[in-house]
Amino acid sequence: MTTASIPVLTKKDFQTDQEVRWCPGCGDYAILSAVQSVFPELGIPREKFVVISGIGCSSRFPYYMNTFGFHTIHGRGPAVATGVKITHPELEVWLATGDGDSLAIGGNHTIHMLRRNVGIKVLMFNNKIYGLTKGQYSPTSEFGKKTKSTPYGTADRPFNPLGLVIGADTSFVARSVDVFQGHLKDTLKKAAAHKGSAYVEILQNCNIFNDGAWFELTEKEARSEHVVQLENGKPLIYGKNRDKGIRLNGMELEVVHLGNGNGLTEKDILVHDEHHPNPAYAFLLAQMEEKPGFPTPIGVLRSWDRDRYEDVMSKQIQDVIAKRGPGDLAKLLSAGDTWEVR
Amino acid sequence: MTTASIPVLTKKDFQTDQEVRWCPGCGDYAILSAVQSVFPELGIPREKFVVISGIGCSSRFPYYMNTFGFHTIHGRGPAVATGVKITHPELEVWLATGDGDSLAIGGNHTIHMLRRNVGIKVLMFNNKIYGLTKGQYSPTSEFGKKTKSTPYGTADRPFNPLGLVIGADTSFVARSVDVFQGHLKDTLKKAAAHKGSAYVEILQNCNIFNDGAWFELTEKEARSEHVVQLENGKPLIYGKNRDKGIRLNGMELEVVHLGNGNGLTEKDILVHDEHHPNPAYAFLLAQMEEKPGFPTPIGVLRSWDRDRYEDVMSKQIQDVIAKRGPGDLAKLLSAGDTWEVR
Amino acid sequence: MATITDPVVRAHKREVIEKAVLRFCGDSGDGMQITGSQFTNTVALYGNDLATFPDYPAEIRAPAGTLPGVSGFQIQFSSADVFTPGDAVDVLVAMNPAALRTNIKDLKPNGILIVNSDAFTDGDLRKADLTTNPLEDSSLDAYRLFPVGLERLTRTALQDLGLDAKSMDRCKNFFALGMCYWLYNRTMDLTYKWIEDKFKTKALLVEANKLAMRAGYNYCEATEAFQVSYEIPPAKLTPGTYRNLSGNQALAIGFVAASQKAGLPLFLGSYPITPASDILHELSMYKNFGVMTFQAEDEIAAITSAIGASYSGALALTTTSGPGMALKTEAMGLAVAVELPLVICDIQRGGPSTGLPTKTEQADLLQAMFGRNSEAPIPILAPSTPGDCFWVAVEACRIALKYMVPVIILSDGYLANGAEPWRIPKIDEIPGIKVKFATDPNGFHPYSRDPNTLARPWAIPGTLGLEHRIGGIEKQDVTGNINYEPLNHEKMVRLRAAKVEAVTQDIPDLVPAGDPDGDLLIVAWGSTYGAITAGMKTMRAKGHRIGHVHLRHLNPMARNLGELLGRYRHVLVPEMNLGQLSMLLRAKFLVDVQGYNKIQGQPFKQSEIEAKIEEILG
Amino acid sequence: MATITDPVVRAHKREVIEKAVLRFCGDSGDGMQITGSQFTNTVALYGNDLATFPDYPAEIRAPAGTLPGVSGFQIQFSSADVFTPGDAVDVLVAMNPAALRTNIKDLKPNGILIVNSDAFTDGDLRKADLTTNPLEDSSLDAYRLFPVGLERLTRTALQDLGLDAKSMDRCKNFFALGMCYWLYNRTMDLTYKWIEDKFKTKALLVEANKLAMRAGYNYCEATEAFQVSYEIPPAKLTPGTYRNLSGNQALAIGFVAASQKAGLPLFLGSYPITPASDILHELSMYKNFGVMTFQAEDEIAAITSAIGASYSGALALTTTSGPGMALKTEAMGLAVAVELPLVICDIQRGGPSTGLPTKTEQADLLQAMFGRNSEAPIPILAPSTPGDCFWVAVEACRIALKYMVPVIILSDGYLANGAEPWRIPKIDEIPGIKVKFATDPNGFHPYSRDPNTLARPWAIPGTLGLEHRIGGIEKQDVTGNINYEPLNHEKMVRLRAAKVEAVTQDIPDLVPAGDPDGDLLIVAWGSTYGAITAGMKTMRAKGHRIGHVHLRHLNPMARNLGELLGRYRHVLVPEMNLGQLSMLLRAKFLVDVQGYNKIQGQPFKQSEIEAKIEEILG
Ligand SMILES: Cc1ncc(C[n+]2csc(CCOP(=O)(O)OP(=O)(O)O)c2C)c(N)n1
Ligand SMILES: Cc1ncc(C[n+]2csc(CCOP(=O)(O)OP(=O)(O)O)c2C)c(N)n1
Ligand code: SF4
Ligand code: SF4
Ligand SMILES: [Mg+2]
Ligand SMILES: [Mg+2]
Repeated sequence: MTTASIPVLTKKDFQTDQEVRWCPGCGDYAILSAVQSVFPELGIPREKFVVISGIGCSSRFPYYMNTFGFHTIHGRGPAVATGVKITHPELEVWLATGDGDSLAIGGNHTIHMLRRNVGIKVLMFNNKIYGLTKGQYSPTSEFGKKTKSTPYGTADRPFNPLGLVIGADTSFVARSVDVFQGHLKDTLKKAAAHKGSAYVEILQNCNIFNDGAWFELTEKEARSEHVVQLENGKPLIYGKNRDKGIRLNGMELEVVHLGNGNGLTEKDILVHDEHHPNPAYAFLLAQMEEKPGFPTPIGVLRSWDRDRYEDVMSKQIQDVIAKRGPGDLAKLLSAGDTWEVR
Repeated sequence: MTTASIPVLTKKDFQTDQEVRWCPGCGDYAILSAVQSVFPELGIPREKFVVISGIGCSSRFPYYMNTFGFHTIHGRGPAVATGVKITHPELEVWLATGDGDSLAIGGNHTIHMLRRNVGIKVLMFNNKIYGLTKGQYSPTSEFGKKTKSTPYGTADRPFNPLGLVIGADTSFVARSVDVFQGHLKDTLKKAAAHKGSAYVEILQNCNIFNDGAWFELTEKEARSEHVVQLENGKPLIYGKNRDKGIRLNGMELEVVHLGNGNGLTEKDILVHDEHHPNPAYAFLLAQMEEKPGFPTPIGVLRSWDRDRYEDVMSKQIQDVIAKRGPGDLAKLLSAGDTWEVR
Repeated sequence: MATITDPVVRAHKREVIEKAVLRFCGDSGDGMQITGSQFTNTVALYGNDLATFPDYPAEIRAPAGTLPGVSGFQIQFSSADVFTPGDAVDVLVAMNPAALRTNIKDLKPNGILIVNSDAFTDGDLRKADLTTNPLEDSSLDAYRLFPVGLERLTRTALQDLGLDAKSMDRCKNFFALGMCYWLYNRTMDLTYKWIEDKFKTKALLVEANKLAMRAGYNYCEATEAFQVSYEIPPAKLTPGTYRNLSGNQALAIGFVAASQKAGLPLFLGSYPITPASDILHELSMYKNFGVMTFQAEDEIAAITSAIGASYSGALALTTTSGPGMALKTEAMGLAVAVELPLVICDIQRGGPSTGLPTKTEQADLLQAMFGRNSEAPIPILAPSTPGDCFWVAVEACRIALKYMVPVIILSDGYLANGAEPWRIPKIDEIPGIKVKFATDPNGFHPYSRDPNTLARPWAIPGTLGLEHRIGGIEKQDVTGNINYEPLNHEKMVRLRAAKVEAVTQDIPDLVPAGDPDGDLLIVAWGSTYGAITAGMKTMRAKGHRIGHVHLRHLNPMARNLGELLGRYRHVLVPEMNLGQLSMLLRAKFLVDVQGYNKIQGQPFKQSEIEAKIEEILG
Repeated sequence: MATITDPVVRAHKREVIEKAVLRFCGDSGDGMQITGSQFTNTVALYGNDLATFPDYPAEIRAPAGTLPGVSGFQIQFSSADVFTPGDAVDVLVAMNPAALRTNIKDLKPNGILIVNSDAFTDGDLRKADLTTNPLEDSSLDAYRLFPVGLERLTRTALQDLGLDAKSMDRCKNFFALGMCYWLYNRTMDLTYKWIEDKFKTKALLVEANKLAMRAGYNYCEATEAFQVSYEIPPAKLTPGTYRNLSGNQALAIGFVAASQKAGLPLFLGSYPITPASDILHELSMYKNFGVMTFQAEDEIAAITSAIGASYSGALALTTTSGPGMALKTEAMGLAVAVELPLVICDIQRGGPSTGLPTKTEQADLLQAMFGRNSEAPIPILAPSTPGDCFWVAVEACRIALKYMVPVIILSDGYLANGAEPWRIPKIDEIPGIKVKFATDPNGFHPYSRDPNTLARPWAIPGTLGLEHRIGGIEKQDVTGNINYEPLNHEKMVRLRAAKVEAVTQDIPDLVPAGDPDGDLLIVAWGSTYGAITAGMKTMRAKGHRIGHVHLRHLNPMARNLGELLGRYRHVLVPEMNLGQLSMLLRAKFLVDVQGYNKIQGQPFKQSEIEAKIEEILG
């Protein structure tokens, strides 16, 4: 174990000499800063970090992280990362990706990586737009959105990204926001602590092509009315005066008001259980943002331990070696029926 | 409307002169026969049917259907079908695919087609194996399964196919079984009646490379103990003596016994609502097959009406034409600033 | 709102010249592309011939003031024919030190250099890795330097509008534009109009930008900064109505034209990628032409959805660039196997892999020829100028529909974004496109063939009695049934090849520009057309006997090409790749052609072509 | 359980002959592939040289008894060298009318024809589209026909075992096998052994199959059906230990050998596809060699996961066939751009598109050369025989690791499934592979280069102090930083090409087989080796001066090839495509090579090569 003596690392240790090439005001800066301040706190030697990405503004991320980095091709980051993780399960592999990179061209690799539970931490920068290609709609753009490629509005409903990945049985699912630095760092640390795949949707503002996409959630005034923070074991209460809560009624969630004489109190409110054994629970939470009048949940929706693909695979190898001994090339070459020619 | 005078069609009208090239005993025969007997009952002229597929044993389907048919390339059926449906929304487009074709290489096209709610009816032949390539594991093969490509067992958990497509917000989701002809035909008719995308998982036996994959469900004796039929508005009761039921308890489902003195009766049992507005309900049902001791639900899990991609798109076109009149080529060519040279 | 009128033009020295090359350069945020295209439209409308070259970084916005952040727009305009945006620049407008540093090398000795002197603080210099201030050291002595405080002057001009400093500074490019309008005696009306509807909702910005531009104009007028202004008379172009058109626009309207001529709905399946995305943007606006644009989840879905559309009777199209092209190759093979019409546009960019997304290159020719499993031949066309893109789009559709084959169009980033005056054709100048769907069940066979074109019938779903099955597995000729027989396979492979070869019957013999025989034949394709035409002109003037054939049809090639190659002592093939067309010509004709291969993400310069010819002919 | 011993061989006429060609054919369900490989192993162990050719339909099982359902297995074995499975057949075993009908044309006049006469009911005939019974009409008079009631006889032999009819009939192929063992005087021991562990859990089946085979043997012995049996003495092969090996097996163990030699773990990222899947199956069994096999969700994930594995220090590999190859092209470009070692196996099959999945072809050469966006050169190797696959696998890994490049191996369905006796090399006959990871941070640059190979350092994640970034965007040489400068791009493009060219230093000069100069040089590659070698032999015997060079290295090519081409009057290039190597040779050397192009999903026959040579040399 190299972790024996870890040099004390600081944020600066994770910054590179490359000038950051994002638009002034882009939400990506905040995410970069959060990651650069969380990594040193993880107690992992810097050389163990690998940051992989696809293509997109968000995918420029690795160039600005002073770790091992691989800026691959559009949508294929999850597969490249899987190859890295299988070969070296001990590495700390993070994937920076966008709503287009991860959910359009990369959708299949994403859900398969998550299904396999490869121990990769995904940062999905969701700005609901294709930034790098200058403003076409993405699989998370709202229905009817007018963009460069849809001057008359889109004709398709967006994915619910967290709903989709829960459908793929993702073992850790969370959401945070670029400008909520504290919450973001917190969430990243929880993702880092999780053994298997972690999918973190980060709501990010593209101030050039989709400015204000998350205004409702980030704008100081409205914020507390439109966001509910999920904290394990705590009730889903929100509102400037914490006077609103989410109640489970049969298979439906409902927003209720507290202490306005309707007799409802905190104990009527749904208490969050991020370890709920049934993914349907997290799935239900993921549906909230779609429902008018509901706040958007941020924090950890699901955290569930199950075998990691790379571990099962290396165990298979170790077991076979233990049982049959390490492979002998000479034996392999002369396997099966052989005969002598003199 | 061409439907004005529909010739009365019979099963024979949908059979081709090509000899069917599946292994003797393959479950695909039963599915073919069911489809060939349902199509004539839909009151749609034969020339309006288009059957599209990818690659796989299951994808040979179009060759045996005397309709318009397109055997495309591996995994791309959904995209080809989308092109057809957008161009001619009035056509009746069906997609024959396998667990590999639809969920491995074709996973991304599948979830995007379903998200867009293109009016295509998907028949997903789930035999939990790659048949045509002679027996490698598929994304639906059970964890640890030994196959040609995994002699020491698989290292990854399978998709829950219906969970995945519900995660993609599929508007119609159902399951049936190759050998349950009556139920299968019924389910196909319901799929046909649905306006938007319909995803029907058909449990199919590959008697050569994965024989008995669904034995528990199909075998005469055990059948009624391991299958629960979903019928809209009816309680989830099953068992040879209909003495078992599914009860909703908070966010969890539980199997309960009826009339064995525990005081539980039919009214304690969950009543199926295929039109439940919240997809989390169907998602919960989809989780059942995973849970030990639970029966596998067959029938329609979800049926929910929403706009079809192709309709929104053609409406956009009609609206613009209505507003601006049909395009005038001469005007288009000389659009913008022009000048004369003499 | 203050009414704006052009100042009365005071008497000052005016020189009439033939042509000029002007380049705006600055930060990605300085609006150089807008400034450039405004100037372009104005000179176009005035009647000059012109060519433009926008050049910008791959990042949306690299950090302000840095070298990678520099964006440029160059235009050559003239009273004579223009073939290129020009090698060296007569007037350079530089908005900051980084722009100055990266562009100054292209300014002609004694050329006019307008610099925004407000952007030369030590901080600005540092961002451009400059240690001394070029405005002060003597590094710019070779030029006619005009340092202008663009920010200061603009703010003064706008002071009464009550805008914040940032917004005022955003108008400074219009101040510079105004100066250039003065310098070349151009009216500002067109840009006034543009500003008005661009900002229609924001009256204040309308006024601000107009004022800034006018201030720039008046600044020259008042200060007489330049002792002289220039006049470039209109060019003698073929009579007709003209518009200014970029390559991607030309492709887009070309496809609409083809769909109208063929009487088929147009379907575009596409996934955004630089520099092809604009075609998608453009076509998505033409809903009243019944155009269906489908933004797919990836390039594979883009092309396969187009194949589905083609199968059901649409004029189907997919657009992309190199990396996306690579992803479409398996599906192209399917289109070849099922013999359906399809047009595939590859707007080439620098590679390999992600490469240089915003730079131009011609290195996808061999991918287009051979980038598919097994023998899957596809006709290939290449436009030579932005305006030519229109005609190539129509021709590609015509061939696809006539022969029932996929067709590839190879454009590139330089054509896509470059613009030129384009004579608007009369509708009947555009070739008609005949399409006949199969309708008669009698003796219908999905793979029966037209004797001339070898095309199979197009029998679309919904046609009574024509139910049939197609697919990517090898099939029996005529019936289309699955078939693995050895001789049938060979027959089908050769049929698919013969079908593509049959296109030669539609290809006119090549007629060399310049001399019909002699010292040197230049064979080329695509966007190198302008530089070669211009370069050849000068070299012929020097008495060399030079011919030039520019291949619009790359596969198959014109029948008489082999014969032409024999008529000259040397054959030169300039390409922005490592010699791809050269290889095809050598293999086909066994002629020792010389490649001239520049692969820098930049188009050839006229002077480079001239030097190369000089080198060969001495 | 009845103990089984071979019958005492009664005196009967035995003829010693040099070689024989035997073909089993029947329904996909009749177990012809098993029967064939059993016979092969027995013959191999006896010491004959041999070559085999399995040929089966794409469907798992087409309907029993139909023409498309026919599956065949052919073997040529001899006391002399064997180069091909043989053109015409000496002994044909046909299990049903469909098999008889599709295979009879290959049986030599007066050849031995063993037919399962129990399978000739009217129903069976109809399934084979036969109107009359060939056993009764005189259509088979030209052959020595032996109608044998295989079902009846087998059932009789097994009657005491209490098996149902269906199970008994399933043993009939072993009855036929037993007959062939008698016919060629071979021991059945090996097959006994095989049956025992194949059915170990099912004692009854063990006995049944053994009995059936023995019954077949005894049937000949008793009935003296054939007046004569044949003996083919062992071949004089290079001394050593031999095993029988198919091309796909050879690739698999070749890669394991390379990983052991290089001291690197082997990673295979793959998606199943015919005829490449067996490599995945084979490697997935070698866990005790630390082999990691990742069955990806598609071909793109397969290659990109391999690129990730290579990035982190594994010997990375991806295997596929044509359609999958097409899907990997974008990722290959990435591997070229990031300069990481990677081996890509394309087991070619008939195309285009899905084409003929189980048939062989050589039509992916140009895809391998050019099927990527922009200039992305990759070294290409091709094995010439099943056994050679082992050596090519090792060589491909060596080059990939030495030059830090992706390398493509082009095998094909014929090599993949065909088998030959293979001399097992001593471990030290296998070239060592040196690999050095970068470890020293001092002066480390991700794109610094080794002067001889131009390879960049391999600095894998986890290495202290070597943190760095790579990617597909164009980069500055040495530093690897993103860079869009024109001259840097040209430099990098030429560097990547020079790196591949540098491989020539490892390629030995070609030495033609046959004559070093003269009338005709045959240049070829891949699985055509055997037919050409055999054909050339006969034609040289007729006095023609013929040379043959078989290219293992297709890109780059051996240094002396150009010079060789000049030494012969004619150059012939036989290929199972429309002339792909021909094109490369014509372009590179401007030599008018003649292509001989067969594209039928079937390998060349020796006689075809002979006829072609005859045609050229008269
Ligand atoms: C194969 C391929 N197709 C398309 C592109 C063009 N492209 C680059 S990034 C991108 C989408 C970016 O959107 P997103 O992933 O949301 O990232 P963002 O820029 O918004 O952060 C596209 C379409 C490409 N580089 N490669
Ligand atoms: C691009 C490509 N990759 C791989 C293959 C090989 N292949 C054909 S079918 C198939 C999987 C079939 O499995 P499934 O979809 O479950 O169909 P089934 O045969 O089981 O009905 C594969 C891997 C192919 N034909 N094309
Ligand atoms: S385009 Fe949008 S996402 Fe990209 S860098 Fe600029 S602001 Fe950020
Ligand atoms: S292999 Fe399996 S799925 Fe394929 S046809 Fe045979 S039984 Fe059916
Ligand atoms: Mg985005
Ligand atoms: Mg399957």
